[in-house]
Amino acid sequence: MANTTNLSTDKKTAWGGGKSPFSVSYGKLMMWIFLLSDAFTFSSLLIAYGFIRYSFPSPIENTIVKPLSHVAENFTEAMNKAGLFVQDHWPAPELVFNHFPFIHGIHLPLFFVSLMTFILIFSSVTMVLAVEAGHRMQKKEVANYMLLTIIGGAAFLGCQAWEWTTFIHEGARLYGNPFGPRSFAALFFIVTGFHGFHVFSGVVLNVIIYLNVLNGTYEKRGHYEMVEKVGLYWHFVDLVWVFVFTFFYLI
Amino acid sequence: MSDHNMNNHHEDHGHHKETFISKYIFSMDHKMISRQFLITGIIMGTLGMLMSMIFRLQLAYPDMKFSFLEGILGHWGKDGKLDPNFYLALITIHGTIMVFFVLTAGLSGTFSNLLIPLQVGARDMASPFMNMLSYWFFFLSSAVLVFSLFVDGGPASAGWTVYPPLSALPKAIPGSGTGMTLWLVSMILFIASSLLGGINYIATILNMRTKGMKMTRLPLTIWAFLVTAVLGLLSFPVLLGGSLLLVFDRSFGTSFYLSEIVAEFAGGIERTGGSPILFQHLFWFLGHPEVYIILLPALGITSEVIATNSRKPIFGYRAMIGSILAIGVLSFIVWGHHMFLTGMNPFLGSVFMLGTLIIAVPSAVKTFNYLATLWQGNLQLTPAMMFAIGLVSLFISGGLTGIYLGNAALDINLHDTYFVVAHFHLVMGSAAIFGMMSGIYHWFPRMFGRMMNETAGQIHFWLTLVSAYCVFFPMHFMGLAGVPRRYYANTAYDQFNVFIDMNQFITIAALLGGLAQVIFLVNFFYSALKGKRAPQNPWNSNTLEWTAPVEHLHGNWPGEIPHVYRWAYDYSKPGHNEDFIPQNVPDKGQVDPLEEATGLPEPVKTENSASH
Amino acid sequence: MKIFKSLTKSLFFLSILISFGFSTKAQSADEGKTLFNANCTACHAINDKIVGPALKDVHKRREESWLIKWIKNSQAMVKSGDATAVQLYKENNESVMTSFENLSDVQIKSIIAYIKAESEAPAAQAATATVAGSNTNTDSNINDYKTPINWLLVIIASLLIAIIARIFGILNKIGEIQGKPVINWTKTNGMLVMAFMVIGLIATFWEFYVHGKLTVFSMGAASAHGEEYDNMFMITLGLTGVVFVITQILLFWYAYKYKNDGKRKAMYFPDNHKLEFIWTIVPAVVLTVLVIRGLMTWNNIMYNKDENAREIEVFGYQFAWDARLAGADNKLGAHNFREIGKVNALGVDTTDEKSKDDVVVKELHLEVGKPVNFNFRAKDVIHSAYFPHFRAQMNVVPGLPTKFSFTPTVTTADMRNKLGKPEFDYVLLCNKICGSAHYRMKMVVVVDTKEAYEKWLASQKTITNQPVNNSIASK
Amino acid sequence: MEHMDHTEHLEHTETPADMKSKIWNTFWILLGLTIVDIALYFALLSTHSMLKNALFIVLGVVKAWYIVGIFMHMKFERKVLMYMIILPMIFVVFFIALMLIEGDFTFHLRW
Repeated sequence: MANTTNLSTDKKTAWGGGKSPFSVSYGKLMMWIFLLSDAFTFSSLLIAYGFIRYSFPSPIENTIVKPLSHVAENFTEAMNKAGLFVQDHWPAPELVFNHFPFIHGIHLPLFFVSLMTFILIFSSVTMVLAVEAGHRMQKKEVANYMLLTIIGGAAFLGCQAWEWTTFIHEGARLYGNPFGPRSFAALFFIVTGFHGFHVFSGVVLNVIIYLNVLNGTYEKRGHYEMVEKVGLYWHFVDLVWVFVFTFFYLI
Repeated sequence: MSDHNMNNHHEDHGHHKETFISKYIFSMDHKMISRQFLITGIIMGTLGMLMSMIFRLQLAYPDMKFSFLEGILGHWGKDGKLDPNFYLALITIHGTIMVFFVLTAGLSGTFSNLLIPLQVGARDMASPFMNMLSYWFFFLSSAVLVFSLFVDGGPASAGWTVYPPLSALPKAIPGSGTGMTLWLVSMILFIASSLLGGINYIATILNMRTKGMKMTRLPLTIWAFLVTAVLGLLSFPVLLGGSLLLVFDRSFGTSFYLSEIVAEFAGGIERTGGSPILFQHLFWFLGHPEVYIILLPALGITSEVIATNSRKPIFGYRAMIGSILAIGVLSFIVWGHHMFLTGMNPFLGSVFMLGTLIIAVPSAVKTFNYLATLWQGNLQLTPAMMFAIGLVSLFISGGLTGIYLGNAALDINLHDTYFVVAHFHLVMGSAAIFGMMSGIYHWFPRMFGRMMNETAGQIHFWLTLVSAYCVFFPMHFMGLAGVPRRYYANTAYDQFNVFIDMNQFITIAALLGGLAQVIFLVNFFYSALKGKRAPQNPWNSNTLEWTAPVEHLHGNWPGEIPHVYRWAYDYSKPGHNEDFIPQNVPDKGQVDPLEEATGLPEPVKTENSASH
Repeated sequence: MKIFKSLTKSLFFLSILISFGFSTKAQSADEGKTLFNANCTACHAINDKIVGPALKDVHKRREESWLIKWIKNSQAMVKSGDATAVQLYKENNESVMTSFENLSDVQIKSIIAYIKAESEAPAAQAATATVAGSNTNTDSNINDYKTPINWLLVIIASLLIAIIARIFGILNKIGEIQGKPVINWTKTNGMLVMAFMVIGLIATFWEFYVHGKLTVFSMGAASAHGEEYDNMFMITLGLTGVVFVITQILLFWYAYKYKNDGKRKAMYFPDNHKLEFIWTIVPAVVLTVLVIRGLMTWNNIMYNKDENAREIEVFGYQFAWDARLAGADNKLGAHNFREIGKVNALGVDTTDEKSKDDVVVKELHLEVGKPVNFNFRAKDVIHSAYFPHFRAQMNVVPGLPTKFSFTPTVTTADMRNKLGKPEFDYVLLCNKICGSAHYRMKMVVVVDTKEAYEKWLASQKTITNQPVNNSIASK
Repeated sequence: MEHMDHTEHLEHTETPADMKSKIWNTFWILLGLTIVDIALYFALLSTHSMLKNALFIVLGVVKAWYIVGIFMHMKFERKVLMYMIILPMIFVVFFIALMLIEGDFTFHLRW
């Protein structure tokens, strides 16, 4: 155990080697670095989105449909007829994403996606609470918060599945799009799909960690750093969603 | 085999039996992984070089039939004539192999793995398991690429830059079918490999240095590997995103990169709305840093080799670090100089031109610092040193032509001509190969515990240098005459056909260079198995790797990891008898870094040696 | 050799003439020749396989109706499962032949007639073949080199490996016995580096002298902005040349001078801030100058739109160029990519008023001194329109209408006189990898005087097949 | 995963004592910002201006800062780590800026 003792004594001093210039363990550092590079992957997709979006004329201004107003069943067709969905104009997102489960006939723009955002932010909170409980070595608290996080993640995935289904049901495909330029649908599928894939892997990781917590693996190890690392990943997924939300739905 | 436990019971490695598989195949030891990278790289390099020989023959003798081609290439070489489609496939795969598989994985993979733990004083990488995965992803990726050579329609043939629509439309050329798909698969695996590697390298360098190894005491090799790893980490993901979109364009009917393509040509679905330029931006955002991912490790190796063999400290250590960092940062904002004429906004052309020409400053600083290191030195002209000097020469020759190509205005007539081919083969191809060779000759004793044959090495060097210049220097003039690259033959143009003599000269020089590599290969494998046993520190070098025992040892040092008291370049320091002072030797009266830090006398030494 | 070449050429033309004389379809074959040269030569020749197969006697091998169908859309035939078509596709390594749906049956028949005429000129053909010992496109000379080289390569390679391995063994042994290396490489390398430096520098200058003459820079630019371009080039060449010579000499000189002689100790010289400062600042200043000049040149070239410029559209596709001149109104008619190949090859909307007087040509003529705006458009993949003599280049991207403008300043005739090469032509070539016949994708560019240009334009047909009216052309 | 767990767990920066309340505060801030986002969206429904886009992006960045700073603990780490993660994002910003210019240029070429 010689080296471990060394490390503990080195901690407060300023020598060059033997310890991180960042005061983080290499495991956390690796997670940070990975997230940095993953941020670039997402950026590349969002950059592709920005480029293509900017090479199209802006959405046509919508003066017909107000939020919460009643709309017909075949809303897309109506918009097509009204000239709001045309091939060479980017569609206004509020006209595309205006559904809510179990509610028909009402124009609810972006309500559902706001709910999704809320779910994801909330699961981030439970995650960070789990991390915090980990610092205090409260096994039970950690486990409970982890479970909540997993439920939040699963709920988000479920929402996304519903949104995709609706979107596809309305005729959106990778190669075609009733709302306007075909790139719109393709980019939507790619970006949210890639994000969804990250959420999915996050949920899987969370489940593994949750089981380990229940098993007492980290209790035995003496620290809950693994929870922290997965937590970093989970918050990153949340972070990406903030930008996906901003770029895809708001702008 | 967990890394951190090794700190404590590295000497117990006799207890758990290493099987053949865990030692040589799924090894987690960084030294073994570095050998795996090197040997895979050498095999891929040989393949890439053989390909270049085949298309060089075609370029030099466009009217001749070589019956052996039919034997090698089958229907691609019917009647001994190289098929034009396969010519494109060859240049594509040659480029891919050389850029990614040899000079990225083979060079930086090998030496990062070998040197990072040894030179910073760590038992192994931060995560040996990820390190092993990194190699196996690389292996898989090479296997996929090699496999793609045998599919119907041939391997990818859209050039190594795989610009869509050529690469996005399976019908565009034969190579855009399965071959292209496999190319993309291979690339995605490669990116995974390089990310796994890169994360590991950075974490190891930052977190696992031995005591006293300040960042400002790191050898320049490590600095170069650090910046290289960061570059790879930030740029490869962008290619990943780009490739992903390309996969969708190819296989799922999207049109991210396609616009105004008629349905008949695009597999039944009309494609419109995307932009081919977008891919080029995403590609070159990787592609340009990639050039430095290739070059920086070579420059790092050169710094170390030149300092050691000049018996002089590297001149301007801090300036060298500064220029590595500057090159690293600048490399991210200049990618557009590959795209001046692609239909990009000319204003962006101006922005990119500015950034590009600025890169010449740190490059010039590096060159002058090398020259200053040689000045008044005591040069040991070993093969490694000769290759390092050769690198500097090639770096100058190839770097200067970069000033033409980085200038948007001049690029108008030089874009995609042989001038470009000459430029990048000198500055990034040959120079990086020279760096790799220099590294192999220098660290061979460390890798295999044996010495390489010097005479063979020197012959290898001279033949390689002469052939590199004979092959690539004349190409500038072809470029200035407007001969485009990637032409199967120049026979359709009278004004290009005058270069047929030059093309023959180049091909003969290339064959000579190829033969020189045979000398190297024989020397390498012969020495690895039967070479003379290497002494502990054959080049009287200062760095830590020469303090570790020659034998393969998982954990690198049998006892405690040496502590570091000085920078890596105390060569010929006045007041010392020896002309080198290893990093782990304290000056008279210099306290141990541990003591310096804690104010306690070192307690560990006795405990550590007693504990086993 | 030159004599042979010209002799070959004249014999070849003679043979064509003779065959025409005896052909009943001379007129048709004549039109076919034009069409053949315009559409087919990128990938096909009569006697040689280039990208596509040799076309000699193709009329005997296939039905005419099959050929017409094939030429119009070969992929459709492959898909429909036509056995011959599938086999042909496989045999040619699945290269897709360009579809020519815009060629009429009559036109295709005339091409076939031309091929027939060419194939049936046996005597002259044979003569060509025998004379053309050095010609590039014939079969007979090819086997001469074949066998020895193959075997030689294999033998040399295997011998070399064996010899090298042997030599290592022996040298190692000798070295061990003597206790010192057989060759003193420090000394040898010292001599070699100097030799390399001197020979290398001489070779560099020799290269400039000999091959410099072959570059486009030695002929001078043929466009208005070309002079500025060449100036920029020469400034860069001068600067980099000086740096090149100095640094290479220093490098090799140091390698020679400071090689280990066993007596000296190296100088401990870790840094010198003044020196480092100097060689950071000097390159920075020099590069600033280059950047500023470069930016000026770049902006002058890229933003030189001229109101009176002639509008020309260059349309690239695998593997040829078409050019569309705007006609009298100097406005290009609308086009739609969905129409490509249906009415005309370029997808031009013929109902558009502006396109009524547009002219599509396979050989581009420009008027000297008259600025030209090139509008580039591609059908399938990225091409690059490269005019080396005009210092002009721009990628031709599908779905992205790119532009480049320049003013030609030297007529073809003048350039021929200047170079003393009567067969010289300006070319537009493809400079971006686009497929198997990429290396043959070219268009001849002719720079005419005003009169000659107008005469040429008047002889062209508009896209709606009306001959260009003289009064329009002269405007 | 196992290999990653042998960390020198002693090396981490201190967490503030009132972390729990900080977390909940952050949650309310994020929620508020999201609501502001949506409210703004409807307030500016039929306008398309750079200003509106900039507003949303600024709001997004603020949200991101709270997530990274509090949830991901960045605020309490050493400054060096912060710079290491944030400075490279400059390249992304540069890339985005150039690509928007480029997209706009493409737009002008086509339309």
